[in-house]
Amino acid sequence: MSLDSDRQLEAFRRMVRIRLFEEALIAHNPVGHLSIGHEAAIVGACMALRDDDYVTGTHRSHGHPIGKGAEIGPLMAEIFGRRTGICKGLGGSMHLTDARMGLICESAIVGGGFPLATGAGLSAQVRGTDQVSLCFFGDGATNQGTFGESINMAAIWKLPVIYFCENNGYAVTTPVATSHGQPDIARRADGFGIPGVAVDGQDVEAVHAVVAQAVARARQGEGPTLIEARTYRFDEHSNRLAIPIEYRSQDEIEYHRRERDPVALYRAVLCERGRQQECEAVENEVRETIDAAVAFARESPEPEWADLWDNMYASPPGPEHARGDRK
Amino acid sequence: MSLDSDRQLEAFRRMVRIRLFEEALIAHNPVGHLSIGHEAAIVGACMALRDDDYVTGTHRSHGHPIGKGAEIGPLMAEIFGRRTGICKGLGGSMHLTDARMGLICESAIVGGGFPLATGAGLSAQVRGTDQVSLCFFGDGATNQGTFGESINMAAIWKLPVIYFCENNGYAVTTPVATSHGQPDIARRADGFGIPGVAVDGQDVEAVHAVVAQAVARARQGEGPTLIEARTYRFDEHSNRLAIPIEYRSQDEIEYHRRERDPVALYRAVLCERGRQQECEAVENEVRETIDAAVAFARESPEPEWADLWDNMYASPPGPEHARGDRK
Amino acid sequence: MTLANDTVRLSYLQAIVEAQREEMRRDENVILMGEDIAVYGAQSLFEEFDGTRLRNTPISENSFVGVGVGAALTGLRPIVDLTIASFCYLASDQLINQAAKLRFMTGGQLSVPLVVRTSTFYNNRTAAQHADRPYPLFMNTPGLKILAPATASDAKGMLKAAVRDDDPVVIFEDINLWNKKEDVPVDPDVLAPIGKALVRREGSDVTIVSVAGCLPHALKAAEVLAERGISAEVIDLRTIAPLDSETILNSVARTGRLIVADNSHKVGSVASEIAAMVCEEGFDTLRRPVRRVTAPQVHVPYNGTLEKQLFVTRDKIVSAVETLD
Amino acid sequence: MTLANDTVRLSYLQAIVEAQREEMRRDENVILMGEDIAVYGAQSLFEEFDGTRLRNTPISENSFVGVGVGAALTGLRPIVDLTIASFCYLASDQLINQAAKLRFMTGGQLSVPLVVRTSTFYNNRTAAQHADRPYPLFMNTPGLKILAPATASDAKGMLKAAVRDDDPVVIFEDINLWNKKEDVPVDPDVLAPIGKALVRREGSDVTIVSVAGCLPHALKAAEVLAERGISAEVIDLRTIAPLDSETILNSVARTGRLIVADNSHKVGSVASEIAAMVCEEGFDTLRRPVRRVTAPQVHVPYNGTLEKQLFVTRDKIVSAVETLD
Ligand SMILES: Cc1ncc(C[n+]2csc(CCOP(=O)(O)OP(=O)(O)O)c2C)c(N)n1
Ligand SMILES: Cc1ncc(C[n+]2csc(CCOP(=O)(O)OP(=O)(O)O)c2C)c(N)n1
Ligand SMILES: [Mg+2]
Ligand SMILES: [Mg+2]
Repeated sequence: MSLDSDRQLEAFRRMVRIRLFEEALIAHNPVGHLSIGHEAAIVGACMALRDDDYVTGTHRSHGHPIGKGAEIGPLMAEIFGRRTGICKGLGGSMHLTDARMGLICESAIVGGGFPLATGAGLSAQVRGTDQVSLCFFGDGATNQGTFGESINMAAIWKLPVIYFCENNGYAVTTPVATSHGQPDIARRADGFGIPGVAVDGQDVEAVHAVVAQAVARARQGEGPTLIEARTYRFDEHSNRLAIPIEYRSQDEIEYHRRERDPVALYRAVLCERGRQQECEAVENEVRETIDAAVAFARESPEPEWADLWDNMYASPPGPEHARGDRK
Repeated sequence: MSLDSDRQLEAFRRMVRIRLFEEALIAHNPVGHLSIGHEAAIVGACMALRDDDYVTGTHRSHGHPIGKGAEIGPLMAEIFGRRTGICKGLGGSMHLTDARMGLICESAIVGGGFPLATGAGLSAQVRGTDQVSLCFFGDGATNQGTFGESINMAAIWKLPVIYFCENNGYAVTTPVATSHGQPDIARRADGFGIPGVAVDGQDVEAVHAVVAQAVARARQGEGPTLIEARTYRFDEHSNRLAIPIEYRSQDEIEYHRRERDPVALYRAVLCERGRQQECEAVENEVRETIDAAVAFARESPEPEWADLWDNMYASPPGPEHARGDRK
Repeated sequence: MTLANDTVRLSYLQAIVEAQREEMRRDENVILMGEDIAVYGAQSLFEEFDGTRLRNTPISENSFVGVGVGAALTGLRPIVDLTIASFCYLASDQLINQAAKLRFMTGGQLSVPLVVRTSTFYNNRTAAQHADRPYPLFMNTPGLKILAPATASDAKGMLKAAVRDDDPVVIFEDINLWNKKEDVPVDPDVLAPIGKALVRREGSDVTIVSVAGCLPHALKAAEVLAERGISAEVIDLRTIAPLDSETILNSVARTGRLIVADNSHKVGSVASEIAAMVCEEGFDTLRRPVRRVTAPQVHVPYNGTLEKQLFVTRDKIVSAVETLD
Repeated sequence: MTLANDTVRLSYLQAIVEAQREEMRRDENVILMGEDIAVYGAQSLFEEFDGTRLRNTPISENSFVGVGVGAALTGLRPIVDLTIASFCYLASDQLINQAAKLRFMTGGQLSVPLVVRTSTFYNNRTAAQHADRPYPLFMNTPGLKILAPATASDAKGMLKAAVRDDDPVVIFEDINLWNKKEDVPVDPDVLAPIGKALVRREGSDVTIVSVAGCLPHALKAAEVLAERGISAEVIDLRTIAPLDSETILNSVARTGRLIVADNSHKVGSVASEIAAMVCEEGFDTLRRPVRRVTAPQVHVPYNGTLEKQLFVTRDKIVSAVETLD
């Protein structure tokens, strides 16, 4: 189940896309929770999925659709709040949900995605497809009640769900060590009778391997797996938030940037495999893609007043909806 | 930490009180969720507590105050809906809360007691007392998000809380086996880094021993323990509910009534220790207590319209409260 | 062979079970989930459908409602039975932050064809933690359709309409109506429309808007009033959101008087919303103060004698009308 | 030495921090808990108090609010910071089924001296899952006192009053006011009363009731109206529950016109409740329709240009008043 040569390059491409997408955001639109540092975890997980598999994500939402292979322009336009954005400018930075790629929700409510991903797994099971559903969540989210509730339901019904933790060690300013009765998140799986696996989240191929195994298990009807990818957030919790305290050391941050950069690590692996030129080509190509996306976003119009009303309901709205403030 | 001779008899007394209290209810007032079958679990746990320790309970609320040593009359009157009831007839069968005995809530919202018991533990810790807090809950309640959320908080803060599961195998009609990813509830403790212990819930001394150990741990600042007492509910989920399906066999019920009756089992133990006469005296005494309680309840008045308003707020209510419908 | 107008005598609860059966037959993407669903009427469905489409859930309200949302986003049309309305607070995050918002937040990429059933469990001696009538809680949130059928036919027809609707719908059933029998249409394609109130009795002197289970009391009140020479129009609200303002405003335009009967607590009730709406949009037609006949701002006590006194009755409606003269 | 009338210039958020500091000094049973509380203003408290009384909680809203309830039942007076109001749905079970009901359900044996702080986080480009103004949700429940201070002095004085109150209080702070500076009383025993609205500007032609953060807009609207010869009375509601009906009714009795400015969604809003109350109890004094100036019944979009258009502004209030002629 390891990545073949083409897919190795595709993994690298997606990682570079996440990195450059967010660097462009830092430069152009200082909004949002960045996934820089999480690229290997996200892409490793997504590379183990099919296009028609489901994904739910979090407030730190940019990486997931990129990792799943979504088109970049509409994602960028969304963060710029434009009508051409993937969510028409209504969802924004915390909610980059591209349904065409199987993303069904990026929940800014921490822990909100657990039930949704579980429901998508139930849906696949009831409809008799072999789709799986992968739930991205942070270490902090594991303390939300929905974590245990949902995993338990997936366990009893043997739903095809992969619960995938991007454990970056912190929830805003709160370390795992002071917010978790014990810090090994994968160890919580046993209480629900499902496998729990920890993996180096900075190693894209390692992540891919454990997720691929969980996906195979899920497709065969053997039920859910909990995976904890140990990763690190290189930037502040959100690049809009003022954090008045030092909750992690500069040394720690520097160490990770220097020694544990997932994009650099994978580039080194590929170069060792003699693929430096291919990597460079990918980097150039992604740079162009991102530049084009920024230009597209900038030139796009903002959504209109009527869009607010037109996106509320699928079925014809009642009279109250049509009247009054809609104008 | 084992029960001395006096306290053995007191344990038996409380068990008989629960049994006869509820038999009186069956005869006189067919309301409520009965604890018949759970007597050893409840009393064993409560005998390990001091009067000033806190307890939270559940919809199956009758046993807890009796186990904690509360006066019987006001409990009976409450179930009869009388103004002399412990909650003035406002709380009722699912909410027999006697604050004088440290009971702070019997939550009919399944799982609602986890945070409350945890908060009482926090309170003891902040105020620097050595009180502990014991949380009664059912097997079904462990699937409520508050279970993991609360235990985790108690674990990180080393709160003096004992999470005590009355595992009777069923939540209404739902067996543990089909509602829990794995059926050993005590095994969930490890995910939060706290001890988890299973115990024969029909053996009052065994229950007392494990709870006493957890209480000692808690008082010494070593944090919470999860205890799973394996018990059995002898009657229907609630003696008002029509259950249209057979979710457990008559054989199973008969087996427990015959072989696993906690009151009979403990009586046999005490008789073996040569205390038959004392047991009989206790039984007679309790019978009188219960009869007196029923008479007291019957003769008591119902609460009045003004009671509804007078029990809403502790601080002087605002104008809205005083006006209008209060009359 | 059944004819278009055939009816069968069913209780309100039986009508709900039939609605579920018919919709599950019609569309294999309809599933039913909830705690101990057999206890809440679904036991006969187990004879026809298996555990794939009938799911007894663990006691995990927020998550199993959210599982319903996730399933609805991905091709199913789940009916989630939240059994007792006082448990809805546990699930309100998934209802409000997810079900109600996801279509909007994805710019219309996704829909949430979810039905959440729940029952207002009052007048039943179960005390304050079981007896809420919390529909006002969800009224403030745009994105949810909220239904409160008051007859067996509507219980069936509205539940069926809800299952076929592409948006999240919350239905509040009233356990005080569970056993009320009625002739209910047999035709599995008879739906009761979402968003339409119904004039159950015509009248010219006063409009009584009845919310959810108040209907029998409102109709009885209208009879008493008729004997006293007052002609009351009774409107069965049926849908709490979106509110059918037109039907109410048209009636008040004729009667000039408005009573709203609603078993929720008075402050922030559906009655309040209707009063406000009429006071804003129909003020010039209003000749007397609006009267809200509701539960007062205290919790539901266990004691049954007191509990009964909290809720809407025929006589309370009659008295309220009589203050309008 | 500080004198009784001394003031200090503080922002709304600083005033909240000071209130917490003073109450924590005054009573050792006051504790503060919440997620990342340093980020929400409490960082300076860490210099004075330790981890015993300042608790950074895990992300477990329902439970840490419930932990606050349990602590309140047993001798503490916890302040629970629920940071952003859109997260309150997660905790609504503990707030509604436990905090609001426990005193009643125990027949008055126990009290719940709990304060829950939360902030309405709108006009901030955080989209629909962060931007709710959900105070109406808790208004329907008896048992909770609900505050919405609109000035720094009230933010301080009401939070302090809440801490000293023996019942559960939920305070909605408005992040759009966080940076507004004002002269705030220094005396640690100056409280702002719970349950009293305040006439912030007197007037005779129209009553504008302002809910929470609408106050600056209402006051500016009154200025514009004054220039146009319309004398507006501005009432700062301050307490959402219990509602100070008297102050509102007295004002409307003089002006005969009522506008309610409320940033929650229109349907089931606080504005609706006030309109209904006046239409019921002050109908005869009302000369024109009540107008609710609120957010419309759509979710909050991410796009900032559109988001701004949803909320109450000076001009919307002025226009609403002008329709009343
Ligand atoms: C229910 C809820 N509570 C609190 C927040 C505020 N908040 C946003 S992100 C965050 C931390 C999440 O930590 P983690 O799950 O580890 O994800 P990370 O940000 O580290 O990727 C918090 C507390 C929220 N968005 N939702
Ligand atoms: C939040 C909530 N959901 C559902 C119910 C309905 N209910 C009452 S008791 C019960 C089963 C509880 O099972 P368990 O925790 O095992 O306790 P037991 O009744 O077996 O003592 C259920 C589902 C409830 N009261 N509260
Ligand atoms: Mg994290
Ligand atoms: Mg049980």
